Amino acid sequence: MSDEKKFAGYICTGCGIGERLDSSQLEMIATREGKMQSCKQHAMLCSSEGVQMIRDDIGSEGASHIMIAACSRRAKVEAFNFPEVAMTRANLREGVIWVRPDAPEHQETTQEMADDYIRMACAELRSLKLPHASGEQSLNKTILVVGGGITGMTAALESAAAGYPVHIVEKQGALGGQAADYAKAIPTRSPYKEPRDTGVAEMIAAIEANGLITVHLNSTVAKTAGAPGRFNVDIATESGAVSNETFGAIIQATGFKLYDPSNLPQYGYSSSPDIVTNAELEKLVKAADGGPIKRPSDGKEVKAVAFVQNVGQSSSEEGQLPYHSGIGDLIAIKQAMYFKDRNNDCDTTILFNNLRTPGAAGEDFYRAGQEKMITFSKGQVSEVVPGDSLEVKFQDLILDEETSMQADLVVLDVGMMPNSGPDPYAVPIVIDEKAEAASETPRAPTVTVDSILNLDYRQGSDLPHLKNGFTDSHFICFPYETRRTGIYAAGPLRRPMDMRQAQDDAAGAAMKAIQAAENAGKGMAAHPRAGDLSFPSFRMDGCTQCKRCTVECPFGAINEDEKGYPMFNESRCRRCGTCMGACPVRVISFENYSVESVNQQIKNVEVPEEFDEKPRILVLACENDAYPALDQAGMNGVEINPWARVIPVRCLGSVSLSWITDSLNSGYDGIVLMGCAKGDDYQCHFVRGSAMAHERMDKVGDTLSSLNLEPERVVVYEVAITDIERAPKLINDMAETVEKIGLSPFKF
Amino acid sequence: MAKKEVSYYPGCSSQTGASSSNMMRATQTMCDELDIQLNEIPDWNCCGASIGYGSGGELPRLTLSARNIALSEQHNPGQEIVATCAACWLSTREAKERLHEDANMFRDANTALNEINLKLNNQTPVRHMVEVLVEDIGFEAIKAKIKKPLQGLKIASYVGCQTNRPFGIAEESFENPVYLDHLIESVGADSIPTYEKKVQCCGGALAFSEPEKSQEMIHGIIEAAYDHGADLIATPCPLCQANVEIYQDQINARFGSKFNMPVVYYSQLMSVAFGRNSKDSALDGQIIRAKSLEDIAGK
Amino acid sequence: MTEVIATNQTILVVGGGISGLTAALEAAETGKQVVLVEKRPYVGGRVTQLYKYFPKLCFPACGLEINQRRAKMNPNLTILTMAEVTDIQGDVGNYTASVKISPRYVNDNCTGCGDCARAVSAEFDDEFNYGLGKRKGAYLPHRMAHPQRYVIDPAILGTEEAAKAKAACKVNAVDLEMQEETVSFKAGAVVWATGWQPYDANKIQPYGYDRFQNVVTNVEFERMADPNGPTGGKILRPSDGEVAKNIAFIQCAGSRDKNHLLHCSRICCMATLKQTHYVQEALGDEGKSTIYYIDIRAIDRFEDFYQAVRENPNVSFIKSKVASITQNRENSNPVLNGVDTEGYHRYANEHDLVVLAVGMQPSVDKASFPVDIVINEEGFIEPATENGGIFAAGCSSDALDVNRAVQQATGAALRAIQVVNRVAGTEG
Amino acid sequence: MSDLNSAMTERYHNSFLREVEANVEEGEWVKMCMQCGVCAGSCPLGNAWEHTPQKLFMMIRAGKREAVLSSDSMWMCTSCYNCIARCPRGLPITHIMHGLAHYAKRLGLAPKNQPTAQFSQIFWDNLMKKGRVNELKLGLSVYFKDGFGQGIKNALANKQLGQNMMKAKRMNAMEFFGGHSIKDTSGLQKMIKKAQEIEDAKIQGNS
Repeated sequence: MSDEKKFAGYICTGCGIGERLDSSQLEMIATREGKMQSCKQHAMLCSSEGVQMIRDDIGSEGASHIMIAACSRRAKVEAFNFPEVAMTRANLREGVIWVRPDAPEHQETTQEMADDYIRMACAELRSLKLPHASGEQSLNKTILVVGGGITGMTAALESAAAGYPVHIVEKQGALGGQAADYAKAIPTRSPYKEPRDTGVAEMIAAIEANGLITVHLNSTVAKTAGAPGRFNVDIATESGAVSNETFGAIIQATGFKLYDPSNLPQYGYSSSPDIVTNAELEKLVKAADGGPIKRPSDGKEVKAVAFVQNVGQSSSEEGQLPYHSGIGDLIAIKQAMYFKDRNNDCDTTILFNNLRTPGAAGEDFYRAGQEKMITFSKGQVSEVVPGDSLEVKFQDLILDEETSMQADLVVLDVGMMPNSGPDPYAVPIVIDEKAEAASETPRAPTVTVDSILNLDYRQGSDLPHLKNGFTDSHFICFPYETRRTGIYAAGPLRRPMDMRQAQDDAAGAAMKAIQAAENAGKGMAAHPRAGDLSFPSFRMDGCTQCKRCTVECPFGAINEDEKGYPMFNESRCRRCGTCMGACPVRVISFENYSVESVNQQIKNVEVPEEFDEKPRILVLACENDAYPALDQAGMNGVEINPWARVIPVRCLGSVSLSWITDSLNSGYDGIVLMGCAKGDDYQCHFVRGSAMAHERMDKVGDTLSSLNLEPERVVVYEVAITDIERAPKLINDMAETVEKIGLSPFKF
Repeated sequence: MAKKEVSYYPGCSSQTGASSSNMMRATQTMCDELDIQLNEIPDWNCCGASIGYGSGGELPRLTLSARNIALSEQHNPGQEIVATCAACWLSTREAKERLHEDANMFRDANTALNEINLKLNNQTPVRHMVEVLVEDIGFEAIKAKIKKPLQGLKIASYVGCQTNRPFGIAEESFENPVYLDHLIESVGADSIPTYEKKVQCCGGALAFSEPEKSQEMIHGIIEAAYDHGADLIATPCPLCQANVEIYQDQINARFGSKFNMPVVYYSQLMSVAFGRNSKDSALDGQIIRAKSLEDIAGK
Repeated sequence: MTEVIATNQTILVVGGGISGLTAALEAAETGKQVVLVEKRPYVGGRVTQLYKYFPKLCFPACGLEINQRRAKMNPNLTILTMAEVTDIQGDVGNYTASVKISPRYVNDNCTGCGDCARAVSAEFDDEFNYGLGKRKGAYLPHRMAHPQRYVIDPAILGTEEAAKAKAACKVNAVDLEMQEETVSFKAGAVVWATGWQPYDANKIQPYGYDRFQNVVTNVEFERMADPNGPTGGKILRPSDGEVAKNIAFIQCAGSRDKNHLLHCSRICCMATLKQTHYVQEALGDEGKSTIYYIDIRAIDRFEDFYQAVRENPNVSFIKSKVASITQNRENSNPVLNGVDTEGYHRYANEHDLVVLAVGMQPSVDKASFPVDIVINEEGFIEPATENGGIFAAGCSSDALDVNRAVQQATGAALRAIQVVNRVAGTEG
Repeated sequence: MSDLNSAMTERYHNSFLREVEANVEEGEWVKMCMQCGVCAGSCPLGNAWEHTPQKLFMMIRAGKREAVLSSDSMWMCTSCYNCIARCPRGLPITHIMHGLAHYAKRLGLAPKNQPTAQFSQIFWDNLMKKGRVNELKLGLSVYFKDGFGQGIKNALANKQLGQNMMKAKRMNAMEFFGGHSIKDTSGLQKMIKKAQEIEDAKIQGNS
């Protein structure tokens, strides 16, 4: 294909478009105003003949840029799939005829809508290039696993089983992590009745025997630089030696720590050696080596043991965990079985509040525990009194009385806390405009724990936390989407979990890591714009080193060089365009999405003169949620005001303020921005995009007042994909507002 | 239809002059019509009912039933044991299952039976008469026999407890069994599908020892039948029948109600519908006369 | 005739719910060839019928949009809808699957314009809304259905109605001659993701779901709470259409019960806690929720969600498995009978509406798996090496919430990739 | 039996639970209760129970031997089997209640003058005599269980009932003299005696 651009337009007249609209007029607009070198109509463009017609034009006529005026860009995607050319779509079906009443008095305005969408699609097309990967990417398929516990070992074995080389970096002198100290594990295979072997020894042996796996013991990650496909990692050993390795992707499996019950005096943890945590009991049992379990104080065989559940967990009190490890009751059942299996006469009592034994495995194991005569009591423990025989005082919630029992040993169920490293956003990163000079070095958030990954990133050294230190994804549907592309968390640092879950989780994280490495090698974006080859570039000569892009990038993808210029990292980038929206001097753009490509659409809308009394409302709608909501409104026949012109944007975060000022300057009467929910329960697919847009738009008031315009003319909304009635209403509300306050004075 | 022979366990209250002797009579009539031959288990004994537990331990009670099963196996070989009394059926079937599951119990029971030179094989199915009707005979066959449909009668089906739980009839719901409604409809009467006291307990044996508590429950059973416009209550269970019927005077005195609700057996409904007279249908055994049934029987 | 191009390096994904879709997409986005087989006419499975997700109270449609876009864009993924795997033969790295494809009577000419639906007047219970509403005999199963292709209900076949649908279609998409067909193709590995179904509430006889109109299930409640659902998001009593204000939630309706499902379904506690938010959202302080439970099993990290609900004065908790429901004849109010076991308080509580938190039952009956596979007592697929190249994803493996199902499905995708990579290694 | 009566139980330890397992009908099920309370809510005489079945199970696990065995709660069981039908764990609750009642009575811990306990004794004695229950004598024994005076009162109060039954031929005054009987009464008594001996030996052996 030659580099020559050839523009071809196609207008579908099916689905009622031909009946409702003057398609010859549309064709004329496409060729005359839109500068399409050719424009064809088809009665059913998505049919195989229609698609073949386009294909032929691409193949034999050399069409390089095509404009399809038909249904929504969300419809018939598989039919209109021409990856070899640049393409835009004018939404005449869902966006025009389905949201307008089919009546003669509406004909004129409906046609005007369609006319404008043709103009916009043509204008956008003229400013697009077919995206190509930058060429900076490289394919390194080696996976780095940080942490050599159950999760890390599983991640390594699973990756290697798929044929990928792996390095494990483990801080301790041996693999195995916490589970290495366990006597047994909760059963993972039906019938879920007996504790099982932890499998740690077998896993270590499998790793040692696996030629694809390299293990670094007594080692930590001293520095991580680069991006997926080319992570450059310094591995430091205890001795001080540092080796440097390159990796395609990283899995962080650094596990958990246990809550320290010393702060809760009622449990007497510090006052008796016979009051132990569940983890300490494992060691005690392991030390017994199959023999009777003896209590620490005097080595007497334990004849009665009480398990105090839910210690310092699921609590709203200061210094305790607001969440729950979820598996403490299963652990207690397993541990009670240690005693019962050795000596059935040993009395084992579990004092719980809500017995958490979920799933098939959980409930089976609970019954198995009962069968072994473990006593379960819904009891609220108030105090453990130390002594030769320990007294556990509690409220029996079923018998509704204060009571107590005696035990030789008391086991406290303490919660799991993620070992996740410092949160980069523990202190929000802000740009202090006035102290710009002073902020040459990025402000590190206050860290109270040692970094684990030591990322050489603009936005902090480790994976961002979600809540309570967990690095879990915020997305229900996309549990692995961390905010650091190519770095995936697995195991209890994401959320509390048992070994079976951790192993499944490790496999999932390995899947994502492998995928990230593979796609980085091809220059393709990761989720949610998977496969996107477009990539932000910036014009250095225009850059003012303001650092907005490096700070606002939700994925920490952009570093800064010594002079404060942004350094984009293609394979860390998720292509949301938040940097583009952040840039005050408009130097950042994508080949297929730019300040210009949207600006051209805005400019090519025909803004009628004031006396026509036909206002124009610009709607910038997030393509992920708001735009589909408007599409569905069309399917439902919900009306949208004919003054509105909707432009889908990748994320509200990509909205450039210049689009707002330019459209106001060119006589638009109102602007509606629609993005996803922000805040703690954000639904923005790019995490911070919508929030950034809201913040930026807070300042748009200044622009409006400098133009002497009413502030109501620009509104920003959080719109969900389900807002099928509401989204059109918000647009229609703006039409009413404009009617109330009058047309913009900036009409020509 | 070939004649069906069963090993019949009538139970104490079915004996002449006993509280459900009327059921016995109607059952006999019904079985005559349906060609079911009832071969009584010779020298059967009391099952212990659901009150024997206080003094009789588990093994003695199981042994009581074991004796009946063993006698049946000896004298009526190859025939299923069929009972008409809920407690008899339940005790016998429970004993059979318990002795089947627990080898030690089975051994001990046989040791006791050995005292009288009996031996339990425990291979005999223990069934309720309504199972025979529903599963073996079938509603269609019953319908085919109807000579005098009980048209216009609205009948509350009161299944009670032990015919229903824990074994149930034809794997029906414990909460809302419908076989009795189907039987009522099969004889041409109207059932009350929403009758909510269908499986309410009448107090059982505690009607004797805890009359106040039991009569409160019975009151609810009858009241709901009235609320639904029932002409009659029909039941498969002798103790239910007795408890719901015979205390109505006392209940009226206690609750100020004016109940006078006939309570009959399914077998009585069927006997009348099959064209048999009041006497064969044991309608003279009612304490509260079932006038509407007598009228049909007398036609 | 449907043609499926597949080899021993192809991954077959059975079931197109959130787990199957995820496994298919993750593998396809890693460059693997994937065939996804889905029984319904659309992908997305049961999450499409949920109003919101816990704990974020965000909309499942939002993630569905992204996943569907991923599916539309990915050339490595073939989706067969209205299709069921009837047989799998062979061994790891070399399976042959037989797939039965039911006729949709609409071919891929369909533009989703809706002319056929407008032409047809026959209505049927809308399965998408669990029969709470009606749909036409020619229908798009739901607004975001992917593929965006209408379906002709076989019930109108051979009637005037079918002829009307065909006549209305301007693009020749209605094909009433379409026949059921069976295709078979190769696969190196299989991801089994047939998910779950709500436990049949009719079987929980003491709760009278089959007898009392104002007893509904939690999945039905999702549709009732959805503003785009059959009641427009109003929580209405089925008996009289009045707004239900005093709502009871019964936990473990069918779960943790040897008479029904032996297992704990894990998600129902969180689902109910979420649904109390629906009540609060719809009715404010006028809406009261009462949760009857055995143990509240809020899922680990989400315990704070539970605590927040506990602090809502409009929500109360009673530790009790409700014994039975009776009905007040006067007003059709369900009356819940039972004992609060914390301290022994007997109750007979009248509510406007009862929501049964029915449990998750594996979709495929233990006996009817088309392939020999290790299944546990509860009907879930065990993580067994004997399963060869067949890997369970999501709720086929255990009762899981969406988040965990997706997590587990992602891992299952890798295990399938391991197999096809080994095949590729030997086949070159 | 005295050793059983004075058995030491420690709270929340297994001693009493083990005793129940060994000596009470279906007692091995007690440990399987998960305290859902469905039995408690299903009992038709629920109001009359001081301790519901599920609570009794918890009390057994908590070692409250005296409180459990001297309770009159299990004597309220009407044998309706609702609890068994609904128990999600499949506990044979009705039988456990019968078993507990019987065990308490055997140990002499059952509450004195508990009407159902008395009735149960009368019933058993009645059936043991002839192998079949004599309803007339059973009724009279119940009326006269608290002495002659109270018996006359009870009989008068139920006079109408009795007359009704006689009229319907569902009660027969002749039953007072002899009445229905099995043929082999002595055999039956011998058999039951043997069964009792076996059971006594088992319980004695457990203590």
